[in-house]
Amino acid sequence: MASEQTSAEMAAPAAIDGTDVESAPAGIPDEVATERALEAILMIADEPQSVVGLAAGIGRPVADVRRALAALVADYDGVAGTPRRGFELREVGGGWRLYVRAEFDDVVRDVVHTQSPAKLSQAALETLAVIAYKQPISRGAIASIRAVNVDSVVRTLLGRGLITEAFTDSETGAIHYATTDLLLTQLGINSLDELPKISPLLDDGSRGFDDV
Amino acid sequence: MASEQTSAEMAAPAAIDGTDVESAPAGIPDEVATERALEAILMIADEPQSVVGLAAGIGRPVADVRRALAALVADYDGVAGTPRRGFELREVGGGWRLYVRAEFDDVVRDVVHTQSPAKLSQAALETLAVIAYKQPISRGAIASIRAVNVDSVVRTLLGRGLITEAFTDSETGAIHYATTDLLLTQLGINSLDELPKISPLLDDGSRGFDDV
Amino acid sequence: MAPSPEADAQVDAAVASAPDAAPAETTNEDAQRGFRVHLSSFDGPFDLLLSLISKRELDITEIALSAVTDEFLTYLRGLDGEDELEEASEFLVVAVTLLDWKIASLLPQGELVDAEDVALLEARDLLFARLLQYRAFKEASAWFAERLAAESGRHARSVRLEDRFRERTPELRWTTSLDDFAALALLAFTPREIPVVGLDHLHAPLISIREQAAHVVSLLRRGEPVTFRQLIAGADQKGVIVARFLALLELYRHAAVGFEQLEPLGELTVRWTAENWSDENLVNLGADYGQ
Repeated sequence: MASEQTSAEMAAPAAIDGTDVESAPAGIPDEVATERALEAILMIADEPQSVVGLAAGIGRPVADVRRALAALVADYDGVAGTPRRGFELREVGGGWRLYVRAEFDDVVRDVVHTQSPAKLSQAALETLAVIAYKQPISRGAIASIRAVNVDSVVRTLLGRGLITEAFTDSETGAIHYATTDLLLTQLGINSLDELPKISPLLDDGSRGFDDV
Repeated sequence: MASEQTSAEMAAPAAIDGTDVESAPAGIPDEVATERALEAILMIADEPQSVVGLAAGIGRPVADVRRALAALVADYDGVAGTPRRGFELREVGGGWRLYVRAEFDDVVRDVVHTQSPAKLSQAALETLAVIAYKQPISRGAIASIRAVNVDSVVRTLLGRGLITEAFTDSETGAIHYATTDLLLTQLGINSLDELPKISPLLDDGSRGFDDV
Repeated sequence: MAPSPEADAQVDAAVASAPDAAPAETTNEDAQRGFRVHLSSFDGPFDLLLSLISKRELDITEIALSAVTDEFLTYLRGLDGEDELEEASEFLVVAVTLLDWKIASLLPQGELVDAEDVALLEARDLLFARLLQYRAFKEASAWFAERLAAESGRHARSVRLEDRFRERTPELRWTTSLDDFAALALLAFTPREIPVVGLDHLHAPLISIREQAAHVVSLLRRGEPVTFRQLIAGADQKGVIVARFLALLELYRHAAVGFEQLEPLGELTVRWTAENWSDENLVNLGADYGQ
């Protein structure tokens, strides 16, 4: 299905190239056309767009898409003499997405009324940290690290879509939890690798605590 | 809300109007700053924005906003050597909004087609259930029940025709949503009275969570 | 994986910076807002106490938790509202961890009465590692809080699909039955979070502090002093012990009980001291904990 779509769309950018060339005397290189097509898709995107998904969408090689995205970031950031736009392109939560540039967040806040959910409690934050660093992890294992019952907090995090049930241990029946891309998005990072490094601390101490 | 900010900033443009050149010590004329702020707002605006609304939002005179909008249209259209963007700024129904440029419609359609899931997500279903049982209900009220931001999910449900905007509270301006006949059809019932009775809040929430 | 030297170094660095110049992160609340402990074996900020314990420069067995608790309750009275809840939450989590540690380190477990017992030392090492871990995650959680707060102010483009694209959305496949739909509604309406900030991790939801307090009160009101050991006799879950401990703290806050411990680690005796106690007081007890 993806291949069919790709071949179908391979024609489109070519056609666009043609029209662009007509209107632009100097001729527009393919890579610029790629940037423009990416811009169009990002305009309707509701969530972060993966490079692979974008490449399939416009029928271009992944490497081209990566280059074009980098060029767009630089373009919007105004690093090469272009205006520094009121918006920016960010890689967050496993994909690319247009954001209002941070310095305009205040201006924008008065115009749109987004409903932000209540802040997470300290308990929820700490539990989230445990899951983020130790995933996949069972509720019993979280509880033994936190030294308290975490059922209701885990439910909160599930309800917020920040964690998900990764798998169920076939022997113990314990559900193991992992974090979601939504968490990455809400943290403003692109992958778990961007979490601060505290890993050396975390590999011991769980020994000997029953994974209830 | 915006009035305080507006009056505070209204002073600045008056002084600036004739003195664009002088007032750009950092090399950025205020006009350009207006364009950037408008860009930021337009980037996240769902509905076409009136010139007056935009002017109030960024605290600039209407005339400045008009000029800046015209400059942005030209900028995105690439008439003055700038790239012709994959999006465009159009005035539709008395307001300004960013749209995908027509020549990219095909690419975008295909992406929309491949990316839109045919089934509703769990989050969308739960939100729909909340609306079904509590209608008419505002987005804020849904968000507080679901403890998550529901803006995007509500948009999906609207787009699917499963809910509709019932009315707007004249005091708070909050839109209240209700379900449509399409939902009744999907559920195979004739009226909302046939929804199974649930007793909200009777459940202590521990059901289904007592494993591990 | 065993704790590496590198890990220790990192902990020490984190811990050592805590008492005075913690850079605006986790540890500052104790150190800067200043709950201080005054004991015969230690005098200084609570966080430093924890630091020393984790660095094993101070023996947990030297610390009378009840004395620390007394001081903390006194300290709390000087705070108001939100600060009080925050600090109480913080303190209780740590207190429960320490208590847990003490129980495992001190109480005879079967035949392991000898403190020199190798197995017991191992258990202490594990608990030690656990306290470190707890602190590490607590520090990480501050980063999470900061990032989440910063990002919640950001605005991503997320707008209604233009009509001309909407027609290309695949037709909806509806697979939810009427009963499933009602079940989803029930799930959605089920409260996910006990609406008390930050205290829901202090109890197992299935154990009510109020119920445990009622049990404790009924034992104490007979008039005879009762030891904590007696109070938790028959408790088959750790959660019950913790709930009774918390209930005692609450009762102490209501000036309904007094404590007596003749020597460090000695028997903790609880005495009923309320002058005019009505069972109505019990109704509100533990309300802070959502129970």
